[in-house]
Amino acid sequence: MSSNKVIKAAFESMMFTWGEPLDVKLAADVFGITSKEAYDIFNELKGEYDSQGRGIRIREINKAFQFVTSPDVYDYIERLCTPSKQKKLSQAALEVLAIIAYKQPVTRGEIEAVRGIKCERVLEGLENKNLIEEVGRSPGIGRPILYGTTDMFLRNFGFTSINELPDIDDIESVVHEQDEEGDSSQVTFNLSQGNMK
Amino acid sequence: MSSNKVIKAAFESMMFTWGEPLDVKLAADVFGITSKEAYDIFNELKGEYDSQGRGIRIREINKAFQFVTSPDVYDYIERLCTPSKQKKLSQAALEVLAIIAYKQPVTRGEIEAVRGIKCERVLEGLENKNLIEEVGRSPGIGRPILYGTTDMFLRNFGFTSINELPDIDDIESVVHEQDEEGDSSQVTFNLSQGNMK
Amino acid sequence: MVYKVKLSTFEGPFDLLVHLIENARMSIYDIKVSEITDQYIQYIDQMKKQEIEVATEFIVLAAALIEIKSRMLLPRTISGEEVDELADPREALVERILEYKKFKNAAAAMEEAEKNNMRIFEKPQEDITCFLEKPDEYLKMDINQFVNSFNLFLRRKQKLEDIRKTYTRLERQKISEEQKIRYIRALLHNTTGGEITFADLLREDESRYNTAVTFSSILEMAKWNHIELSQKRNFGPIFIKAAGEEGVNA
Repeated sequence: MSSNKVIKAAFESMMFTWGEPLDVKLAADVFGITSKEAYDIFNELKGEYDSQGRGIRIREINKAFQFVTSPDVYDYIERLCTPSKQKKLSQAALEVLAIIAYKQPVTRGEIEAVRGIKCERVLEGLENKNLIEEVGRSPGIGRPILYGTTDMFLRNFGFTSINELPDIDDIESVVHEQDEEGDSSQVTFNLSQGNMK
Repeated sequence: MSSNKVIKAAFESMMFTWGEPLDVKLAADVFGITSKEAYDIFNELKGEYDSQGRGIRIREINKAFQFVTSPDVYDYIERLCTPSKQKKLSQAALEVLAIIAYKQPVTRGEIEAVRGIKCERVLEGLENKNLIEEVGRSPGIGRPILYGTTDMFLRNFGFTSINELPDIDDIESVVHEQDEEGDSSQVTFNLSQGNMK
Repeated sequence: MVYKVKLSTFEGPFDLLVHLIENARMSIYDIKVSEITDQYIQYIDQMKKQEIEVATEFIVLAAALIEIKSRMLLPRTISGEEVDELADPREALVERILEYKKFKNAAAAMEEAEKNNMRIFEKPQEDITCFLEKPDEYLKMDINQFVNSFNLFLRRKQKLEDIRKTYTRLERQKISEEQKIRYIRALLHNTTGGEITFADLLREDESRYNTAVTFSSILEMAKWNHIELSQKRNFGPIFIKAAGEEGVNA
């Protein structure tokens, strides 16, 4: 049986080599330990990096762990280079994604009922970005497709698991501050009532 | 002026993002410090990783620094990254293996008598796969090799002893008849006409 | 009063409606339907004027608003009994607006999460091709599969044995030594000169079994002095001749 220290060192280099989130089960198998044991060791390691305020951190995505840079030192990385970034999602895509994230598994009909507008193309776009996926069929008429979010969604939004999404009923207060900021950045084409006649 | 701790954290994430060896001069410029100062900080950081016995280390290549995995944990990385391929035994190999498992120790002649077909190559294959091994010599004519199953064979099924193999009732009867048949077919008519006068 | 309306593409009819309500600083729970409906229709007209394609869904909500507006004009309570049935016509609308707002807020929170997440970077996977080229081969052996395949083999073997046993029995029944002796005796009797060769007896069936039975039969007959055997040289033909009285009688 390998010592805790050896396993931690191995997990570090395994995560580094793997790049992608490293599945706990996969890592556990290398040592012949249980997933639960491996999970605890990963979390211990993650805690060490956090408490030491390191420039690289460990993040969890749905029972998988990955080395990433600390957001605290973003400015320095940006000064060094311009790493390629994912494109931000459109407002429509964000709304549809939010409905899926909170209501999953959910049909297209249910999503459209909330927004009052069709969303076929938005769904297609989100599926192509691998942020949502079909998770089954509803037992209802026509057996419509049920959608759910993917691990890529968690990864792109920095959520550990779907349970970690902010409580939807508490969001309002958080968002109100946001809204003001949002308004200014959204300025597009301001019509006064006079113009509209 | 940034604190030593912040610079170290930034260097970590810069090396991580950069991938290639990060030039000391380049890193120094981000903070507006001298290359000498940056070099010292890199070396300090490198020392920390070494002394803590981490799974990732910092290596210097001609005034440039880079994160690499520790050679101490190479075996684990190898185990993680090496894909495994499942191989299945052929029907012939399974049969021969079963005969050996249930009748061991057994000679090739006895196996061939049961199967009615030669099995030299199959035996070779099973031996190469470390599923069977020579366990001695029969006292019979020509002192033929006796075969038995290996620990590897038991491990494959998670057995600790050969007695854990499931019972097969008919095996004795079938194999027994086989033996008699073999005997009778061997009777040859040894009288030459010359002997008869 | 002068107020501003953003002429941007709204994410849907509810997005526009929520915007108008918030802009007018109205309580969602007490929407001035008449005022909002007018503004909503004005906005759509404006979009049309600007040659922005207006999705049908916007028109559908406009119609719904007009309907609510007209129902609001009806007296709310006629008699005490019917109060329940004549609930606030805005109720369903308010519910939908609240539901939409909930997810609009969630989307905003997610946008923030996305923005924060963009401040961190992953690294690509290291080059692991050297490991991929030599996969670990391991044997997939299932005990049931192992036993099943052996049982299958046993059954096949058993069947083969049964067939072989029947076949052997039939052959043995066909020619016994007694039958053979009777046959040889008859043959000698019907042969002029009363002499035949061993080869003559095998002309019809040269199988090992027949050869053995025939041979042991003539030995048996020789033992009882029923025939005489002679061979002129090693490996030469064996001559069989009826002996003694029997031969003479024949």
